Amino acid sequence: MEIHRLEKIWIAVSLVFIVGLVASIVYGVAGMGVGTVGDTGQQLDPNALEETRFADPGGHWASDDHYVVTVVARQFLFQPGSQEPVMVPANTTVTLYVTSPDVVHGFDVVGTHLNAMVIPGQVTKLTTEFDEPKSYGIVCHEYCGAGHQSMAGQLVVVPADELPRNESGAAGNTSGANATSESATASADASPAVAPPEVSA
Amino acid sequence: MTYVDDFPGEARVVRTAFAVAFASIGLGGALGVLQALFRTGYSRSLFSAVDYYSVLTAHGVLMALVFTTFFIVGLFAWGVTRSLDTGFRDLRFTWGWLALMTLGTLLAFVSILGGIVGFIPTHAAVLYTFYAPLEASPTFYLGLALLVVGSWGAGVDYVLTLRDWRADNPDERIPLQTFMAVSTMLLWFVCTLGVAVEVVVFLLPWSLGLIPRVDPLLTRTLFWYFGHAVVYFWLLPAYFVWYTIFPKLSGGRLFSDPLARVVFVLFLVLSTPVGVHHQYGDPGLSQGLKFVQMTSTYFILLPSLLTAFTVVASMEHGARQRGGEGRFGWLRALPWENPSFSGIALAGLAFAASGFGGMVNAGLNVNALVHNTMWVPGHFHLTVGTAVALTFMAITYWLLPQLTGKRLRLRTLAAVQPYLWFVGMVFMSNAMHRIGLAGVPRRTSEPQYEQVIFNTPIASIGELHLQTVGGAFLLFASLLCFLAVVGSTWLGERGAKPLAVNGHIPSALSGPEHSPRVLDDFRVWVALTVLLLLIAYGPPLAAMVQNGLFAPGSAPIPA
Amino acid sequence: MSDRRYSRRRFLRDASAVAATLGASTGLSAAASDPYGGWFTGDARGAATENYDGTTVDKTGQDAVTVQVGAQGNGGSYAYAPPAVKISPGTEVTFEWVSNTHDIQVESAPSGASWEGVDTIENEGYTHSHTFETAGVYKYYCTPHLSLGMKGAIVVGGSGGGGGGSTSPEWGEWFTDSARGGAVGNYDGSTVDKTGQDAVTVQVGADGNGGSYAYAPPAVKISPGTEVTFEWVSNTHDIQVESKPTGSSWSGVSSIENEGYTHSHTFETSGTYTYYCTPHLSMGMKGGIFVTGTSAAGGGGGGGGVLPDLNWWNVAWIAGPSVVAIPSILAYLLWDYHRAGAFDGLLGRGEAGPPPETPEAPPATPERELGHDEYDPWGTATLLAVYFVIISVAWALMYFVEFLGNGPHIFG
Amino acid sequence: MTEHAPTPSDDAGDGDAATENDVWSRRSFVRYLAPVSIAIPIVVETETLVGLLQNDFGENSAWTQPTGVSVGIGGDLRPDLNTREKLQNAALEAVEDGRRLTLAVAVRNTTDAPYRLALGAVTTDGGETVEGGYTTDPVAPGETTSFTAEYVLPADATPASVETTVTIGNQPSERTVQLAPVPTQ
Repeated sequence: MEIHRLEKIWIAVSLVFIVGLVASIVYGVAGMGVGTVGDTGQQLDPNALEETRFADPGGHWASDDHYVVTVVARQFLFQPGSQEPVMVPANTTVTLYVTSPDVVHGFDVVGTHLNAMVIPGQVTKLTTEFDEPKSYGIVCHEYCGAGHQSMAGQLVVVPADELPRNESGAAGNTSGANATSESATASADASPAVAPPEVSA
Repeated sequence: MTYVDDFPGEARVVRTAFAVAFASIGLGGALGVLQALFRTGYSRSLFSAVDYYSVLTAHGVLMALVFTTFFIVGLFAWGVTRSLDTGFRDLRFTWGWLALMTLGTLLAFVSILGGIVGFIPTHAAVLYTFYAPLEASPTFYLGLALLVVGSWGAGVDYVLTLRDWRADNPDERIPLQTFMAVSTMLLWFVCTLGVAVEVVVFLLPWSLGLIPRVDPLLTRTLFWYFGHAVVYFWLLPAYFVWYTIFPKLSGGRLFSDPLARVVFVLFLVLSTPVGVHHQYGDPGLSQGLKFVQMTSTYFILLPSLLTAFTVVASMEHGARQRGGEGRFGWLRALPWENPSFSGIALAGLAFAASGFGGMVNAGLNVNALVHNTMWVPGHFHLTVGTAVALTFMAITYWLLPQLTGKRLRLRTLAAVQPYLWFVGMVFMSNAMHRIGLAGVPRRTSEPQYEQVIFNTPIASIGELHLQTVGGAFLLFASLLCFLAVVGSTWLGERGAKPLAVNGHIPSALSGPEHSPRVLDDFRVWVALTVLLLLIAYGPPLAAMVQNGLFAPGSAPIPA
Repeated sequence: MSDRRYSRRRFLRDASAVAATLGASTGLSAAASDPYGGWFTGDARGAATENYDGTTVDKTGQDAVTVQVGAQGNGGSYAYAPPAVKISPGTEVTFEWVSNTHDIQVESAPSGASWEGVDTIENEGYTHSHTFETAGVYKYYCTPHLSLGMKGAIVVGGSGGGGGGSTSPEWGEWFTDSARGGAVGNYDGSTVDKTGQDAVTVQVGADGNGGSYAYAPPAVKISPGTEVTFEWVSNTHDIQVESKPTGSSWSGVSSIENEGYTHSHTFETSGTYTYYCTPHLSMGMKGGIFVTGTSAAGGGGGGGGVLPDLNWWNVAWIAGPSVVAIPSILAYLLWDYHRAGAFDGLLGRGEAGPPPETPEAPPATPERELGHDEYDPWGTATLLAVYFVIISVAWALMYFVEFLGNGPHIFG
Repeated sequence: MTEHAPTPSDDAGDGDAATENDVWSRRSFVRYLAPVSIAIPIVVETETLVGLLQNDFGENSAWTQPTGVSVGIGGDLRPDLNTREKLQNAALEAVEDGRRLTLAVAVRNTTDAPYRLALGAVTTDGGETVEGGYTTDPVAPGETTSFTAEYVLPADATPASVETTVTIGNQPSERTVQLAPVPTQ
């Protein structure tokens, strides 16, 4: 089978291009630590969220330099997010845990690259850091039923000292009971890259 | 001799398949324009924001599943019988699977219609990806299952006809068109296993209430096992046209037959173990798995880049045989006034542009820039909406006269139609890409929120909406032209004037005899495909099934 | 034998089929004047409530009333049943949840009422009851399903007092003496209907309430987008806004003005506006403007700010050509059908015959034959080289600048 | 465009003269349509590329603008104008007859005309309107100023929005701005 020499050159150029593409992705993931949603290994029963960390969605300080927010995406609103914005501190590592009790939703913080799916029975974990106070819109970008077009909310980044740190005080925007009932809160998360050894209830 | 005189029975089968295809693109196109008007806010009185999702499901199913599948089985039926120069073994079996496919389509369409009109008791506003736990009526799933099983019948028909032909010609190489048709159908058998298991084992009993729960992540992964390979099931028939007919239309011969076979084998082997690149944003799938499938996704670029070289080289060969000179001067010598030629050339150009969009989508982390935003519809309206659909329309102008024995009518309208489609798609798709970069979500009837602002970098949201609607109008006008030409040709008078087209296809510049014989041995390639699938999909599916086939499960939520 | 004559009947049938596909099933927008000030229509917050058919279930006299939360309606289990109910003061209303993820947010309640609804999302089986004492109109909605029209209203019958002007759903007790400033003399219980007119005038300081201390007409109903002009016809009056729908920008006239002064404002947000004159409030110088129904200037679209800022240049070069293309295609089609004998049946022409063999066109012979060895696709190589450069540059820009260079990322 | 010798292209081979002249001469008509149709995407894509580059490398790029409607501490009260009205701080503290809301705002006049910012009434979650606010005296072009506006809200009310009026030259522009939740001291 003889291939025209111009064709051989083109095959070589194509292979170099493909390897170059894969290399730039590897640089992004390994070099700059910019990845995507992974497998947190936690599965939960979507119909029994009250026994999990999502019983009382909201934000709290997991340690002095790590803020954790749990969000429930349910048919046609984010809790917190729609009725009152998700509050996160600036210049601090923030981890968002999102799940859904009913159907597949999308969780896209418009204007950032936080873009992931929310699937009943799974826990979506997004770790990031916001560098300046600003308010972002949150949009569900996966069709989830009749009210999908109105499912949106807000995420507001505030200076870190705005969010009270004491465990007993009403943390940020924990709606309802203020004592964080998080029994399964992990130990202090050393670095964002290491997934905290969460034990789901 | 014209095809319709050689194989009248087979010609009628192909005509019927094309008729269903053109009916569904006609209806699907009309729904598409209504959606564009609704989404951009120009007219919100046609249907409610909730009905929009049933219209979107109808548009998706009619265009992406019905129009493509029917045209493909028709095109391959013509390709196989023409290149093997023999009819099907038993036309009753052929009419059988075509009837099954049509029944499935009607069942699915009526189920979707039920969501809009009151008197039909079904609902299926679940879009054409029908993710659980949103649940449609059982008739919707049954309809899709029948459509797929019917198309399996078509594959079996081609393979049996090839086996008969090889029994009579043991040492001859498989003719190129049959090689391409059979390898595409083998890919179709392998990839539809995923959606068949999802629908028959999980969703159908689940929507009938026989099983209480299904695991949304498992059904979703099974769908995307099928979801990416189906885009190659749509693309390879377009490559079939580009490789075997387009060189002749440009006045030349195919540059290399062996390379075409290598490309189709690469697609057969690599198409299915890449589906997870649609699930980068999904929880529950490890980043390692996503990275492996991303690498094999990028390697699928290779056969497409090879196709670019071979097809453009064949076009240049034709131009030079028509007297074209110089480094680029030959481009002017090409028959731009022939709609079969111009449609395919413009489709190729659109596909080259959409290739870049595909690279951005396929990146593990850069996908977060565009996932589920309007960028994605912008991308696939260029790939399946133009590269495949415009190729199918263009080749109809060349094929329909041979199938009906009637001369093509309204040839000026036909000559304009591809350009109208191409320009309309450039406007609509460019607007979709730009509005997607600003973060506007797809699959949303009214993307205007009280709490969210979208900052588009160049034009305002209003201008992008206007550009989208302008493009949609041009596309619909072009669709009307196409249906007008096809309709009036079909109703024209047979045999009055000699055809303006010629069915002969010249041999390739470097023929199949130069290529190794193993290329024609499909058993080897299917075995390799199955091996790659076990590596790519074995571990994740096993992990999901570990904690129970249906856990963590969700009950159906009717949509 | 294919039927050559393209009969007129078939042509009409095809045309009507296309028209039917494009036919619009325009939704009925209940523009009839309704007592809840448009609360159940799409003009107020959220979508129109489909399961509200205009009637208010009268349960006055019963001391226990139940309202279902999450009943079937509005495209799923997203409705309060009954949506509108009239009860007498002192009735205990029990809300029963019959499906999941609903709450009750109070949109508006008469001043002095103590009902706060249910602030948390509850599921099937949850109940909430409240005894309604204060008379007036209570409007409430469900946060997650507001956009589907899940809204409700409770009207508590007028209490004994409040002479001179009865409680009406639009104004509540504003014109009665149980509201600030006492009963309004020149309010006879009727609301002057001025919907559909572009300009409406209200006199400030007309005679009434024992002198020139009245707004005339005191209660007027207009469509959204109407401009109301207030004309001072006597001295020392102002306009203080008592209540207005959220999002409205009207701020009245805060300074005392004299005869001849005029103030005009275009009312966009639908709902109830109530205002009074500070010096003459105690005499009952009060007024109300009620904005509802489809706006005079054409049907209101969906969310505001939807229609783009159309400048003619934009419309011309995009929508223009396609609108020209479609009719010209249809005209060409008709002309060619006629030439093809489509209407011969009408004109009595046309003949029949067996389909002869159809010869193909002769294969086109190329100008010159190019074999495999004489042909090197340099043109193709150059085109692909250009393409390669373009996608490489585009990839570098998109990946390293647009993506990595911007905004918070997901740490993987 | 040299008029190409009419070589027998695949489709033009029909000798039937009757149909040839009744349609416009397809070859010349389409020869102009082909270059135009290919030029259009090149123009549109170049404009997109230039726009994206301006957006990335120019100042106040679209990617840095807020996409949430409500304004929090550090946010700009009027992102729709290109002057700067930064909400430096917002605090609620309990006082004897309710809760005092203080809004600290820093203003920079980037226009070339005198500029005034007036904070009007605050609307609480319950819908009541609380009067008060602050009106700056005219700020010369390029100058900055800052002020603190105070409101006394009922005991359990939280602020939902504040009315702002920016007057540039003599052009007032009114807008009600949604406030992100204000932390309580």
